[in-house]
Amino acid sequence: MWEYTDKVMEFFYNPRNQGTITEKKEGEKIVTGEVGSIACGDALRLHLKVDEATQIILDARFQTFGCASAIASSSALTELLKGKTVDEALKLTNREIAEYLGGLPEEKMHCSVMGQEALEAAVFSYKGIPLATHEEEEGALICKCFGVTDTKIRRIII
Amino acid sequence: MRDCIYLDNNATTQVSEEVLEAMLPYLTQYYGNPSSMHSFGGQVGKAVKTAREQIASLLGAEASEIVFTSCGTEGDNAAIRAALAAQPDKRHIITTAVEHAAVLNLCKLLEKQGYSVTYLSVDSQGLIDLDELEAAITGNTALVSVMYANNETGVIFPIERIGSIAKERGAIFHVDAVQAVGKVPLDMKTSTIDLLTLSGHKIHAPKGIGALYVRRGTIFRPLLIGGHQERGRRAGTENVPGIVALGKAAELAESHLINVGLEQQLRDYLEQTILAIIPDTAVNGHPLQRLPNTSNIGFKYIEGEAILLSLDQHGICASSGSACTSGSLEPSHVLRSMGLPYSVLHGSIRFSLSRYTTQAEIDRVLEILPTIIDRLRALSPFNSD
Amino acid sequence: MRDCIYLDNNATTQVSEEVLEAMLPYLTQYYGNPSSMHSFGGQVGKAVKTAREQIASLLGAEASEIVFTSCGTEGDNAAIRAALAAQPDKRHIITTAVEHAAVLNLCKLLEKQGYSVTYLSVDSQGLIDLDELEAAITGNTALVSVMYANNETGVIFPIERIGSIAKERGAIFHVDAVQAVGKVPLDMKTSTIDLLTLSGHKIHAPKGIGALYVRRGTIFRPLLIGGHQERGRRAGTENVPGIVALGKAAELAESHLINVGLEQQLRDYLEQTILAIIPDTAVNGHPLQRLPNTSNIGFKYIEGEAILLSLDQHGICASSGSACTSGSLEPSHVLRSMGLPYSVLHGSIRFSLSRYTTQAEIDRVLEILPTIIDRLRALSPFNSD
Ligand SMILES: Cc1ncc(COP(=O)(O)O)c(C=O)c1O
Ligand SMILES: Cc1ncc(COP(=O)(O)O)c(C=O)c1O
Ligand code: FES
Ligand code: FES
Repeated sequence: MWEYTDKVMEFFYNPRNQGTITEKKEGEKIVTGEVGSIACGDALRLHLKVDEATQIILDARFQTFGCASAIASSSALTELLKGKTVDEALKLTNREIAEYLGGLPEEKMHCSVMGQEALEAAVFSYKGIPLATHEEEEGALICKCFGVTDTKIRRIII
Repeated sequence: MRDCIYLDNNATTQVSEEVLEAMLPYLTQYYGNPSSMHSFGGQVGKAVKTAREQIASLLGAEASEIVFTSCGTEGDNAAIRAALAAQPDKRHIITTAVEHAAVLNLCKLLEKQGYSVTYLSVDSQGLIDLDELEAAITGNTALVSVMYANNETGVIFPIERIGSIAKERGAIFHVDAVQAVGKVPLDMKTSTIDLLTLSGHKIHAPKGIGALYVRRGTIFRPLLIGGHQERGRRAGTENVPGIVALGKAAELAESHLINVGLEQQLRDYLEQTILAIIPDTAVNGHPLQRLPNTSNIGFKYIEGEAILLSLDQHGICASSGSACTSGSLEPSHVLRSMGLPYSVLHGSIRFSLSRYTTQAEIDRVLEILPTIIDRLRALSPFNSD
Repeated sequence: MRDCIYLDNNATTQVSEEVLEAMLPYLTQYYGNPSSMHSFGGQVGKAVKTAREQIASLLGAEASEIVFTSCGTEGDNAAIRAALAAQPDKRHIITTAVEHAAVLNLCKLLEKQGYSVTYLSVDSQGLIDLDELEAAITGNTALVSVMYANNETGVIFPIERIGSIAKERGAIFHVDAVQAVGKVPLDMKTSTIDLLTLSGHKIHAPKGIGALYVRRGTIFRPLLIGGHQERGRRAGTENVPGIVALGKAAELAESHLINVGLEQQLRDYLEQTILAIIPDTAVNGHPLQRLPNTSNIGFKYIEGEAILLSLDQHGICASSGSACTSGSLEPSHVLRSMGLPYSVLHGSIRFSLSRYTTQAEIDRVLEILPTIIDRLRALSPFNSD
């Protein structure tokens, strides 16, 4: 059995910011970033509401199909994002997500990577930048779940 | 530890009170070595003999055909290695794609060592096709190793028909009956089985003891080499308390066989109610050709670990896949072999009952489960609406 | 069963009360599978972790270097097979002529399978000659497997000097320490040992559990193939009660080490008195380089089994040779290797004490033994007078 921290379990049992964002005011933009698929057993859809004037993330919500740490990581990510500008958000690493939760088991670090990837997708979509597909990454696919390559994992975790 | 509703009996079972009582004297005053040359050890030897007879009785075998092992995995490994060692010229093995890791991973290793292995496929209900077996078996087939019942789905294979085909072609027939023993009646006297594995902790004996049935006349080479214990078929000082416990557990299992119908009624009630009150659910595995205590249910659009931890929060123990692969992140090889859609593959949970499971416990599960599934589905991006 | 004076602790030991107490909860309420995905199993996993640390502490090792097994024989078999599998090109093994059957019989089998094996000889005191080892070892030597202390005589081999020679030539060094653990201090941190076997039932844990020390960095191939338990080094559901018991036994053994001197005093008292009051007796094995609890004494002109049964009649348990060969009629291979005369070979008895042996028990043995020996000698045609 995995050794999850109490905070992981708390965020799994009582996740913050689940769901979608539908309401927005003038000058606000709603974007979505998505990674994973039902085939691989993990998927995350991240919704952001951004104030176009200040670039500040006003609201962040998630929908996750995945294990307990994937759900907790997604929820933690949304907490971390609120109040940041999109550029500040881009600097967020999966390690910070894991740390926010008091750590994740080594084998479950990739669950937090998924959060970082969804964030990247959402921000790129906000900026209108096309997202490089995972298949173009160098290195062998080690986690078929959401297209993380080993070079990418090394970059992300270390 | 708080009390728990334990529906993970295919992973391991509680030691029954009678079993503990039977073994305790051998953990205290009767600690002699049964191989010793004094009456203190000799008395212990008699207890081992009784246990051997109790197990033989459950299997419809003779006491001399029972070899004690330390677990099901050792039994499977010993049986397969012995069958191959007995026929060094034959280099082909037939097994199925849904065996337990103790058989499957050994077969994969043997492939690297020059054996060719046929893994019989299963259909969407978890059943094999006997024609595929007929087509695969040759005079070069040393061993057919097939599980009696699957640990994840409970699906039961047509053992005697498989055995007849194996025997016709002169192959040794090994059956991993770890999940079947105590749940279905077995009779080695009228069976085609040459070697049969069982494990104590699946039938209310403690962990650390198992047995292998070796049909009289089968050439047998021991896996563990050393002293002359078990008539040269398994070296190492006998686990006397474990052996006595296994004997008692076998006796209890035998007398419980007539009540297995009650366990099945409870299983059916759990299963039918879940299917009725929770949408997008389905049973994995053949609905009838199945162990009476096992229910493997797919909950679409959500992930198994999340369900398990939520159940755990309410003191309910169940599992996804087998315990020894639950550390891995891969979906179950059994469900994958059945070709189940991904939406089901990742969200399947095994409930496995025992004779100690009560109606009240099942009712409590049925009360809690819908809320859990609802909550997780609400989190899921694949939720249909 | 009547009470017995148990001087057969090298065969097996009583489970100490603290050990039984520690394991009982895992035979009752904590029955979960440590690999399971629920907290019920998870709590059990923590107990396994603690036990691993307790054993590591006794050996001066790291917890990750401990692999649980079902007995000493499994440990020996697993270690030897793993060492050979790690170096498939090397085909030579060095061991001694006085190893336990778990090593000796496996080596004999390996000889049939194309390995060449050197069995180092021992002198009349049971000691090996390091020059013989130096002469035998080559770059083709995969494994040096030597017991720490002999189970029949208690003779201790110069393990670190043997290990240095093994390491110099790049051989893996395995030590069967089944009899040494708990009786002599061990420290893997400063040792040359790569693989070390221990068995629970020799240190007041129950039968059915053992452990193997695997030095970090040693390539290891499991003997039992299957699930991912023990980090892939030993498949099979963990024997949790046994593991917890072994952990506790290791803890107790560690704290007992400073009192081993008392056990030795009692042994010396027994031995010296026998030599003083019974004529034609001698100690087998080096008088000093020996386990503190073991005394192997030759009684000339009479036969061991007759002595044992007479002792048994008075409720005294001892043994001749090792328990697992006592079913055979051959005189001990250990004493034969030492070149003892036939008159001694057949009439040798091993007394092996434990920390639970009392002065009163030894006194009682000393009271009874002379009469027994006298009576049997009076029956013997070889009696000198
Ligand atoms: C030196 C030695 N090695 C190995 C063993 C085998 O241990 P087990 O009986 O636990 O298999 C024994 C005891 O029987 C022994 O004394
Ligand atoms: C079908 C089957 N075979 C073998 C085993 C292995 O038994 P054990 O865990 O006792 O080694 C198990 C259980 O884990 C099983 O379910
Ligand atoms: S997201 Fe957690 S295991 Fe895949
Ligand atoms: S006379 Fe009985 S064993 Fe030899």
